[in-house]
Amino acid sequence: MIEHLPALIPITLILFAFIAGVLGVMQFKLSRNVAMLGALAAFVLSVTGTIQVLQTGPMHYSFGSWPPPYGIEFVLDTLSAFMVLVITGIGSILLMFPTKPGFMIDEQKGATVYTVVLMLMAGLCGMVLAGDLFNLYVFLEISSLSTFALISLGGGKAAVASFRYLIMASIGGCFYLLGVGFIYFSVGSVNMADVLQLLPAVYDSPSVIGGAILMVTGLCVKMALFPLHTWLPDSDTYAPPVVAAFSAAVQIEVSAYVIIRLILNVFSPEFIIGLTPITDIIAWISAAGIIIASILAVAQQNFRRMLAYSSVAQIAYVGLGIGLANPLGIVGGIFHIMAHSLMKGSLFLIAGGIRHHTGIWNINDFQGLGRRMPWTIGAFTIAAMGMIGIPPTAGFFSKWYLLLGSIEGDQWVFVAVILISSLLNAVYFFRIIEKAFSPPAESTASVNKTGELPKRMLAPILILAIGTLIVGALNVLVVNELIMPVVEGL
Amino acid sequence: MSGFSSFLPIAAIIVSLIAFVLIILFDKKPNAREAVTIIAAISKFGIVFSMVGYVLDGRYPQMRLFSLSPGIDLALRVDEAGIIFALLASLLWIVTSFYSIGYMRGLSETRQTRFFASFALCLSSTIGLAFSANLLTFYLFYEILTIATYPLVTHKGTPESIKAGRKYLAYLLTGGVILLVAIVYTYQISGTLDFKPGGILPAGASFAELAVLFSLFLVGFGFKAAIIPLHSWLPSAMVAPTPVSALLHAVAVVKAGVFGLVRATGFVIGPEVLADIGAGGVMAILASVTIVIASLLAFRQDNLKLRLAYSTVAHLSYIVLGLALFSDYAWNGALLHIVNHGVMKITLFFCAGAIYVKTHLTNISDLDGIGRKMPLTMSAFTIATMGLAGMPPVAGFVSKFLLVEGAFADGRAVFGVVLLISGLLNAGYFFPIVYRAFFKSPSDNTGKNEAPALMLIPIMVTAGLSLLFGLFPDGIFHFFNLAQNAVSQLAGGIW
Amino acid sequence: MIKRYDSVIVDITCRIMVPFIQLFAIYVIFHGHYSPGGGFQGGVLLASSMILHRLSLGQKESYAKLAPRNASILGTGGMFLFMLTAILPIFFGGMFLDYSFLPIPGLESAMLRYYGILIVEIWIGIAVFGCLVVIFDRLTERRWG
Amino acid sequence: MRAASAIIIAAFAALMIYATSGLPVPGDPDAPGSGHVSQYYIEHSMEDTHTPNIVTAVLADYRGFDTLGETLVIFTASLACVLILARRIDRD
Amino acid sequence: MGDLTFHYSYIMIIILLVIGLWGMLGKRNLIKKIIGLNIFQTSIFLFFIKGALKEGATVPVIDPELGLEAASYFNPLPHVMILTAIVVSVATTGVALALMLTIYRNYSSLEEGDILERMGK
Repeated sequence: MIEHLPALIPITLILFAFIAGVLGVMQFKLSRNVAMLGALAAFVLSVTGTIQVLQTGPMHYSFGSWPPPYGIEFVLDTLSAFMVLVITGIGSILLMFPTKPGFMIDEQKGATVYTVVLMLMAGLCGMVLAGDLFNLYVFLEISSLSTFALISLGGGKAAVASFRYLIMASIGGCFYLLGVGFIYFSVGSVNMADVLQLLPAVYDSPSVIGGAILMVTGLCVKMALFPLHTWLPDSDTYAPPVVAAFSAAVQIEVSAYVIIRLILNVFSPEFIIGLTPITDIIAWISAAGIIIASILAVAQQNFRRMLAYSSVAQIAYVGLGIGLANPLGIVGGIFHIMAHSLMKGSLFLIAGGIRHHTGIWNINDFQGLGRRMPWTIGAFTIAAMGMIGIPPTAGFFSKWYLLLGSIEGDQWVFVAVILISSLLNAVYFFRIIEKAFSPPAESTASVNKTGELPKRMLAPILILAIGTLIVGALNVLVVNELIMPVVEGL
Repeated sequence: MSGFSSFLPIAAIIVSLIAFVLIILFDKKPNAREAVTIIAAISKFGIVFSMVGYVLDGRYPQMRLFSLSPGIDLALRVDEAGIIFALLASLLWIVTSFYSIGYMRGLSETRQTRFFASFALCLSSTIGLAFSANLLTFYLFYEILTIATYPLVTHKGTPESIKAGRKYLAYLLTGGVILLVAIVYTYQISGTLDFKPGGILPAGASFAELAVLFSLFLVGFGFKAAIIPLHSWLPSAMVAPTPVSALLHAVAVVKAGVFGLVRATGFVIGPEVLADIGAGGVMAILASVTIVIASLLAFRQDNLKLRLAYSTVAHLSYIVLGLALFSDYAWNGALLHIVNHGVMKITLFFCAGAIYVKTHLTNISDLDGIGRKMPLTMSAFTIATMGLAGMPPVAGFVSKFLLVEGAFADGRAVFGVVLLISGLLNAGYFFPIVYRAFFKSPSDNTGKNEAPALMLIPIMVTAGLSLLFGLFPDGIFHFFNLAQNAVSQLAGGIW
Repeated sequence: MIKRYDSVIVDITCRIMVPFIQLFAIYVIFHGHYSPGGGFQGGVLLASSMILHRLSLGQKESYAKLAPRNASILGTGGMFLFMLTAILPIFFGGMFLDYSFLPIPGLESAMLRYYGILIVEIWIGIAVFGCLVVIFDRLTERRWG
Repeated sequence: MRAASAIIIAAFAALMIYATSGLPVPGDPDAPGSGHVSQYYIEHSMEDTHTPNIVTAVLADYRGFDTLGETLVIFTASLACVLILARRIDRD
Repeated sequence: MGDLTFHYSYIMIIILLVIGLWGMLGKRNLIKKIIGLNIFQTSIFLFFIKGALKEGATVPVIDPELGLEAASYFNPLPHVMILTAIVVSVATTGVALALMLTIYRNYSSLEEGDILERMGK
């Protein structure tokens, strides 16, 4: 049975999605628990898979027992194991959040909501595991479709945001598909490993270069890399908290991961770095994005929107790591995926919880919140420290690796960018901490009568916040065991 | 010079972390809270003090925990320089905690839990950075210290204090960020971050690299060490409650910056290299400028705490100057001045706090005849001021003598002169206060009115310590020996 | 609420057309092995027949033929059976989706695959049929809040 | 906004023209796309699956997992529609 | 002859792609955006189908007369991919229409300008 692990991770999610959907029609509470169970099961499977991979090396699973490149294969190596861990782990934590505030839908209506969530997770896992360019496209579409639905739960504005996202995401997907077409017609295969073998013969062909550019651009749209981020602020502001957390914390990162996967395992690094300007362009626009998005975040008054812009900035960190294209830089980028998903997940849940509990969404109304809900604001503080990059949070270490990477590449501009951006982060997060901990003002009477968040909301928030500290402490384990083996090749 | 693995260093850090947790748990029980603080302080000092013996025999307790980054562990190593700083901080934490209990009660402050908790956290990180064995560990505690002090600066919650807090963060986070670059760059050049007497940089490093590196370190630590023009956060941070100004802004935080410079110059870049690239001159000039300007600025302050703050700025630069001179006398003096300035300045702050609690006076011009009301307090004050002016038999004399000696011995007479002048300036801006206090007649003739014992005793203790270190520089705590050993290690035949 | 289209011609034509479309759809599904066609095409044809039915004869009558609820059951059921067919081989020693391990006695692997494809195409047809009808129903139902 | 999209589109068109210039001549039987994998399908699908229609064979068997995913896509789409339109209206 | 077909087919496809992209990005009306999306996707299908073409070959259904050599059948793989892609595009269109319906119910308009203005932006 162990050899089926790579396939079982998404399949488990899908099966549980069916059960959750059927139950959702009959009895909602049950469907929620089933969904949590499914996510947890997938997480357990991913842990097992990770251990297996660490012991016996990468696992290849060819569906229908057709050997690649004729059949489709799943590849579970350390990197994809890492991503699957992040997806299922964060997913199962986020699912703990109560339904009504979490998805902004009342129970008799939202019978299928958990099915769609599990589908989303399955799609993301599929994207991560796919060893076949076209198969990846299919799973990408599954995840996007479920995201459109989930975002639109946030209400009218959310629907508009979701529609915009749909247009942008479809453009991204189509670009990717076109790219796949070019690659296929140039080498005659869509299996990643096979393409890696066949490509060197046609490296200089325009259609290969153009295909690579198309694929990466398409994924950059999905990843909301500046300046293609335009869909993200709206959708993250109006989407239900859990969905916003999931899309900001996991989904855009998965697209980033796919880009890394393309660079490492499809087009070899020497092609992407040597024959195309892709990485340099990514690095520079990410640098610009980090600064501009941070400045925009400083300008925001709406807490959620501020977080959204900070997501744009943070994903640009990952982009910068990719663009640096040296092992340390990519390690920084990949590690930042995990760090950011923990921090941003917790932050969005906090935003949702506070909004639902006290009706506060404007930063100015946070006055004195620290006295009322110490645990929430405490978690917020930890996550904010992570965002700023104060040791020993996970955020610091991704910054650390990125700095090492940029100095190794003699890119002092990027060093400056990273540092300035962490100062900007400090500006817009301490602005809130300052307000929250200063004595409550009379104007915010609504705050004064509200207490701490209910435990079911607090639990996932705290788990994620503590997680940033733990991951920070264990970063060497993650880096050495899971990330290094993959990026050493550069 | 051998190290042996031991749990003492980590224990010294953990103690106050446990205190931190307990204090938060005892939110509603003030007495339990304060008891925890006291116990933690005393046990922490005990642990640190128990290590002095080893260090004197040149056996360094050390501890390696998990690794922070491939090749870099979270490692602790107690050497002379480290234990001098740790000993000072933990010793003064005891008195400060008594004092702050008195102070807080005297003013019936709110949000004491937050206060004591952050205080404990600050102490943990101070000890941590004193004991850290490599730059990354150092940086970790350094940043935690920065953040943990923020709630203390903004404790009052008034717009003014929030403004001060912003300034504080703006300055220190910037410093931290620059420092981070310096660390990464060091790692890039030398491939290691472990402190080693005499420096860790490879021979091959080019002048440009070294110059960049040095200036990064200087600026990065300069913010915390309040070198002019990076000093202005310190005066504005004086809005914090007096115990905070006393322990953190006279001992822990600012000294952390200076201590960082000790590490950077002595244990990372190395005196030899610095001498080669002529960095000493730059540091020394900056320091002397700071000394003079800060002393002059101190004259203009009417607010007592502000005047103390500026004198702190000046005295921190004494230490920087000492480091810059690269002679073993000067280094010895610098390390000693870390201690001596600590005890003397904390005495002054305690006195300022006591006066404030009793009379709510903050301005020097209102202090006429305060000495008659609070003779003990003011006499302690007098002793401390004498020390800062560098008069025997108070502690300040010893370190200052060594510094001047170093300057002259090194043939850099000009800096010696600067030190002497600044001594006069110190006298100039401190003695008027003493004069007012004792020889002007008070506006109102209330009788004796000393501060409560909880505040008075700490004042007496610290004043006593200043005298003790003046008369027996190597008394009980062996600061002098430790400093000498540290220097002799660094010297390693250089000087 | 789609009203019945009030015209005898439309009425009669659609009543006649629908069964033939469905017949053709089933042919497309089953003949997918030998001619262009297969589950998707057939499923889409089935769905289009149903949609034509709804457009012309109105929801009232058409829902009596195939209630939205049943459509969703069809979709989910087809999908679920497809999943089962795909998972089944795992328990008989094959890989996921490896039809040659389907538990049908007395056939060598190529023939097993042949039938496996057929079975899967049928499930796909049902699933696509159901899903498309569900989408159509959702889009056309009048629920203003 | 419009200007921006015009620029994007121009860039896209330029990229496409550049990229297509590298493609093999359409209809060329020896194009890389026609060799390798597709050749294998054409030559082996009969004996592997007894299915003359190669497209069906590839769709449902060789690349059956794509087909599963594709059915999941449309299934997800129906769920999505249900979810989107189930929501009550609030003019927030 | 090769070059000629090259220009015709691909240029046509590129023109279609550009039209679709313009529909998605440049048009203000949601339905037009969806139509643009469909045009874009369909032209991608054309691109793939075009690539599957072989001179003098026939549909990829094994025909005993022709035997089994690759040259005599069109390339089946692009067709397979496109079948999948078609379904994806259908699904996307369905979801897009559903979203559009919700938007219309909320803001009773399909013009982006009006919607944004009614959103209070």
